Amino acid sequence: MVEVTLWGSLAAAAGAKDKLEIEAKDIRELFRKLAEQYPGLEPFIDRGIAVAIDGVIYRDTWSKELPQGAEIFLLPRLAGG
Amino acid sequence: MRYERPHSMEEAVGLLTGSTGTTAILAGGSDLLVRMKGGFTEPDLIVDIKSIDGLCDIRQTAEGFSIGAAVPCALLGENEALKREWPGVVEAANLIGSKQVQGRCTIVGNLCNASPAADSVPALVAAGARASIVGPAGRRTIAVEAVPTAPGKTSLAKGEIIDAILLDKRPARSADAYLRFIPRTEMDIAVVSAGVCLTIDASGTVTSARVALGAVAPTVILVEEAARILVGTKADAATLQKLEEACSAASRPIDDKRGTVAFRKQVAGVMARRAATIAYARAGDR
Amino acid sequence: MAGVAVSTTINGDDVEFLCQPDETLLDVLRDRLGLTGAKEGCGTGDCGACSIILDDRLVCSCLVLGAEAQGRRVETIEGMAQGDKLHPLQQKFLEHAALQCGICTPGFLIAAKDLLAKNPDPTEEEIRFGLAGNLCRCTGYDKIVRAVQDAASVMKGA
Amino acid sequence: MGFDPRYLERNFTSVGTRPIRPDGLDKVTGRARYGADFNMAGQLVGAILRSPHAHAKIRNIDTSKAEKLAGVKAVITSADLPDLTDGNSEMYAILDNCMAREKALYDGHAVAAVAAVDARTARKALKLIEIDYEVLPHVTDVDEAMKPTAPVLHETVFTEGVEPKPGKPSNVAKRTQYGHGDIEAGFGQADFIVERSFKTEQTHQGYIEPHACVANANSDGTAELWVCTQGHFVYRQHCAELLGMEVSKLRVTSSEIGGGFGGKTHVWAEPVALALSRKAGRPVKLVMTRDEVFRASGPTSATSIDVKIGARKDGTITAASATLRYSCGPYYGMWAELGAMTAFACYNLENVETVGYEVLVNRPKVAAYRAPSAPMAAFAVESAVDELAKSIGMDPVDFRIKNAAREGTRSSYGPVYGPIGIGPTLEAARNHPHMQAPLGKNQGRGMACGFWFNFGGQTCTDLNVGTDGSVSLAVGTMDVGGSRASLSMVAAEELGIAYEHVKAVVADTSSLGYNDMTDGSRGTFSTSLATISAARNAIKVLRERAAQTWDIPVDDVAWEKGHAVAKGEKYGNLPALSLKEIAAGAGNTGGPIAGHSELVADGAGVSFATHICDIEVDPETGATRVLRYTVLQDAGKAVHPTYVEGQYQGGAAQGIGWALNEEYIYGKDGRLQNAGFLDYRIPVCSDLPMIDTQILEIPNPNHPYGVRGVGETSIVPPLAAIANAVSNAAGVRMTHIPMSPPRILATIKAEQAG
Repeated sequence: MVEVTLWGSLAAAAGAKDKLEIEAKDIRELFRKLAEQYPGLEPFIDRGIAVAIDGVIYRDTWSKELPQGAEIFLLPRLAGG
Repeated sequence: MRYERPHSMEEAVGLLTGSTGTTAILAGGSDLLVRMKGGFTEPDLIVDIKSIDGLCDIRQTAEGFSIGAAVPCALLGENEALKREWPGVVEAANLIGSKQVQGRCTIVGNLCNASPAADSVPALVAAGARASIVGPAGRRTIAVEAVPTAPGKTSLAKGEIIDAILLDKRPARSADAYLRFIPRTEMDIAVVSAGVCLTIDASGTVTSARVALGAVAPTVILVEEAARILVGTKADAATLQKLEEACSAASRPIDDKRGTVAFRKQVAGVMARRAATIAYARAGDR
Repeated sequence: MAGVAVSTTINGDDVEFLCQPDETLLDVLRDRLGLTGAKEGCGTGDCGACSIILDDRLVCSCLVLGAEAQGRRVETIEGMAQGDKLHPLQQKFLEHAALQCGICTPGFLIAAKDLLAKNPDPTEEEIRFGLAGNLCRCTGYDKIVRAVQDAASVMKGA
Repeated sequence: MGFDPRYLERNFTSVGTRPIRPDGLDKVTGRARYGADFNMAGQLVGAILRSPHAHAKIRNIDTSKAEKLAGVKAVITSADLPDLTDGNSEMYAILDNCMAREKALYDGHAVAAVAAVDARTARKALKLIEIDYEVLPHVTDVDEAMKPTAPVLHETVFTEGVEPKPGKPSNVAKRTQYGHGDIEAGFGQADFIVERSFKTEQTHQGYIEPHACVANANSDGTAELWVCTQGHFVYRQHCAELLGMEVSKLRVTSSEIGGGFGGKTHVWAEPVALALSRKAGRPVKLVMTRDEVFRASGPTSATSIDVKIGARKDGTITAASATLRYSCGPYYGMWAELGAMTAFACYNLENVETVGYEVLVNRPKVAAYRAPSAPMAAFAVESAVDELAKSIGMDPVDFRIKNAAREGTRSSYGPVYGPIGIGPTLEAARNHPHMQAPLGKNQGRGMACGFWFNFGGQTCTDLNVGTDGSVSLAVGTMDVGGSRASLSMVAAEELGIAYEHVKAVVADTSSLGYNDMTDGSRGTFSTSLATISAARNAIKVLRERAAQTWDIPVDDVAWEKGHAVAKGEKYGNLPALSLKEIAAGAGNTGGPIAGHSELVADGAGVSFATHICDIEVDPETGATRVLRYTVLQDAGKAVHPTYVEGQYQGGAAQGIGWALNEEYIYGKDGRLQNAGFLDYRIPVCSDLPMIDTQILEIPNPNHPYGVRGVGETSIVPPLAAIANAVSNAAGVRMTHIPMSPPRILATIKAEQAG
């Protein structure tokens, strides 16, 4: 079980919850279960979500493991110049 | 489209007179080619005047200077005699565009492009310069301020070509200066500009003056009120303050992408005051 | 529209070409003669990327007609190195990393060469104003100015 | 690959040196080939017809006269680029931007295109295309566009992110919110509060090279594209999707790129060139004019931002909030959201809230511009921070140091920071001689901080060892500013050979696996990770070959300083085998030697910078002069310090231009008035002083050498640093960027008038 923190707009889409408890071992599983449990998040996942694990932002590594006790924060997938 | 390179003024005038379509005179091309590139003009005939004898020369005569219509502005800055006599005119001409543009652009082109913001024109107007014109009816000479009549328009008739700009020989203790305001340090068109030419007597009192402003009206304006304020003074602070106010008051600018009415009015006065200060100091040194 | 036949000298070689009367020298160099070192950044004389030297004068080749090259001498970036020996400016631009994307580099090199030919010992301010007709969006000009300063000192010593 | 602390002890041999770049010679001799420098036999010239209206319904397009003109080989409209985007709104926006469908949405929007035998014929053909427009009311200003009375661009846009869902369409595409804590409680604890509104005008990336490509589409479904781009794999993806092609049948070769800064991260005219080529059956070259570049590519957002910050007397910020409105052009973007995320990222805040609004206007589609959206937010926040420090009576650097984020701080955008560099750059600024230098009359000093995320992404690299032991490195991230040098250095470092023996090239899309584009400051970060990995894979092969040569177990072979070395006493007599020797024998030990790497380079470290500048203001004209400028930024580890400095200086210069003079100016008719370098005033050489740099190296824990991205952060602080300097020089607070002379003079006059 990991605790996931959502950014403001995502929290609104999850029914005004900014923290969720999810049983997930990696980012892939996290996204799958989020979509199952919170259908409102699906468009956000389609558009792209990045996961910050202890402050390090992962945009694409869906195989990244979610360590117990780590701070896991969801962010929109960003663009750069 | 036709490109012609005549070798005499007669030939050039003949080409222009004989053409039925749109014609363009090519000297430096720094305005013409930009207009062609932008699709604003598509001349049927381009007459390149650079091969005409004498048009690429600066001549010093007993009456003063004659600057050929095809002389690139860079050459003005390299002519020590001209720089000494007419520093304001030369500094204005040398502010047009970049070094690259300097190698091509001409003061006659700058004048005939008839932009109210042309750099060399206020300096030429202040200097009392004249344009020598050759056309089908022969030669005539007019004051430079009579050439542009409105933005993009001149008083030249079909077939007429300016072959030279004439600057008189200077009296003693006489000098000119030109300043413009641009947002960057280079490469901009003047937001406002001022040319001042004045003569002082042995005591330092101004005996005659001409003050011209650019980019504050459809054409460059000669501010006679400003000249009257200067004459009879030693260009002291109070006089310069009055000059500044007169120039601001005389300005009738517009709001556009380069500046606002309020900005132009105010800075026109500042530029005129500063140019007058420089011209006065220069006159004293001569 | 009738073509104009032009005989000229480019980087010391005699060259003949046929161009349209409204065709710029830049287009002739790039499209007819394969000399693509001069770049078109604006086509209006505002960026300097197409700088060449025409009869010892620095000009924007986008503001010169191809027809005007008749009987004149044209120098482009392609003629700057002597064989495999780089001009000191070229060498110093490399050493100082005075280029990032490099699109403005040919224009800067030509403009700097003209500057040093007329003023072999320029101050920083003279370099900056001398090169003000060439836009660079990558470097902030710092390393370009340093490269020109360094090249000037090398060339004076030579 | 995490940071390897042994590198702190180790003496790098290549990394940290300053060699000449591998592509340098071609660039100083004019031989380097950019987008417009390539030609194909039989190529046609493409040209695009663009809308003269800011907002107009396209009732009909008649191309018949143009088609009949001699020399015209193809004329296309949106009908030739049908919508294949299958509900993907991002791709639809790119498609509609390439060629307008029902409506022209801005001055310069493409509406038709031709391919002809030469440029003159193409231009003539454009004039023969007849378009029946129904001109609609338009809106170009971000605040105006938000008003309920504003003309609505799309009847289908209802503001996302608000509850309840709005019943009426509007130009506000989305609302987003970030932050934590309780700002009302926080402001309640404040002794001082600064509250101000700011505006910034739209700017363009201003790359000197206009967009250019040569497209050749064949009737068998294959195609080639030569193009200047920041990401040729991304361009391939876009073009294939929009044209219904198989990705692998489209080969995209990236030319040298003459600047991008975010503006060459998605397609503009390339699908049009391919569609023209497909229709004409001949190659088509399409090069934008400068006017087209300004009217129809780039720019960044115009913004309107409100900031409120409160602090206690002791200088502790108790609460901070901001509302950020960013223009997106006619299509939805995440520009305000990026502003909302980055606005307060430099600070350690208990109570913070930012709200962003994405606003649609009749201006060109906004593209990323170097740390997109961060500079405007930083301008507003850092101006208010300076003002707040002043009202408390604290030195602005000390005030920032007191409130700076550090390891363990919860960032304003959510996650908790690891080791970061904001504190050290501020300390370095405080100790920098620039801070103590005397100032003259009408001169002022300003400073400001900035933050950017930095990205990694998908990356693929091939490292091939030649038979002579030289190494070629094929990378897939475009080199925008010297990365071929830095990546060659990294390969040399890992292999233990000299930099001169490595040659890096950017491979085309048929020669290497997919790579994300060079954006988000990722080029050297991501591709160095892949290069290190590829080199280590090659070293594994090299060790195996040496083991084979010696007939000993591979585990007994180590790789040291470019040589295979047999470990242990028992191999005492075996002389080390150099890479060159192993390469020479490769044919008999198993064939070519190579190392490959495919990875997702996540874990780019966030980046911070502090800038200091001195400005002189002429109080009579509002003219400004930049007297001195210093950039202090964390690079993690500078691979090629000269090019790191170059990134710092270049970003600062772009920021200075933005702060002082650059802006899109629209007329009442909704048309862009300054679509050229004459009146869109980017800094020229004589506008700037030398730009001093100080590189800090706080290792990124997610890179073996500690490398962080360095490309973008340097554009974030300048707007605010200069605004603060102008404020200190002229005694007026500037709230509108650019601080052009008329704006400064008007502000001074208003202040004098009281």
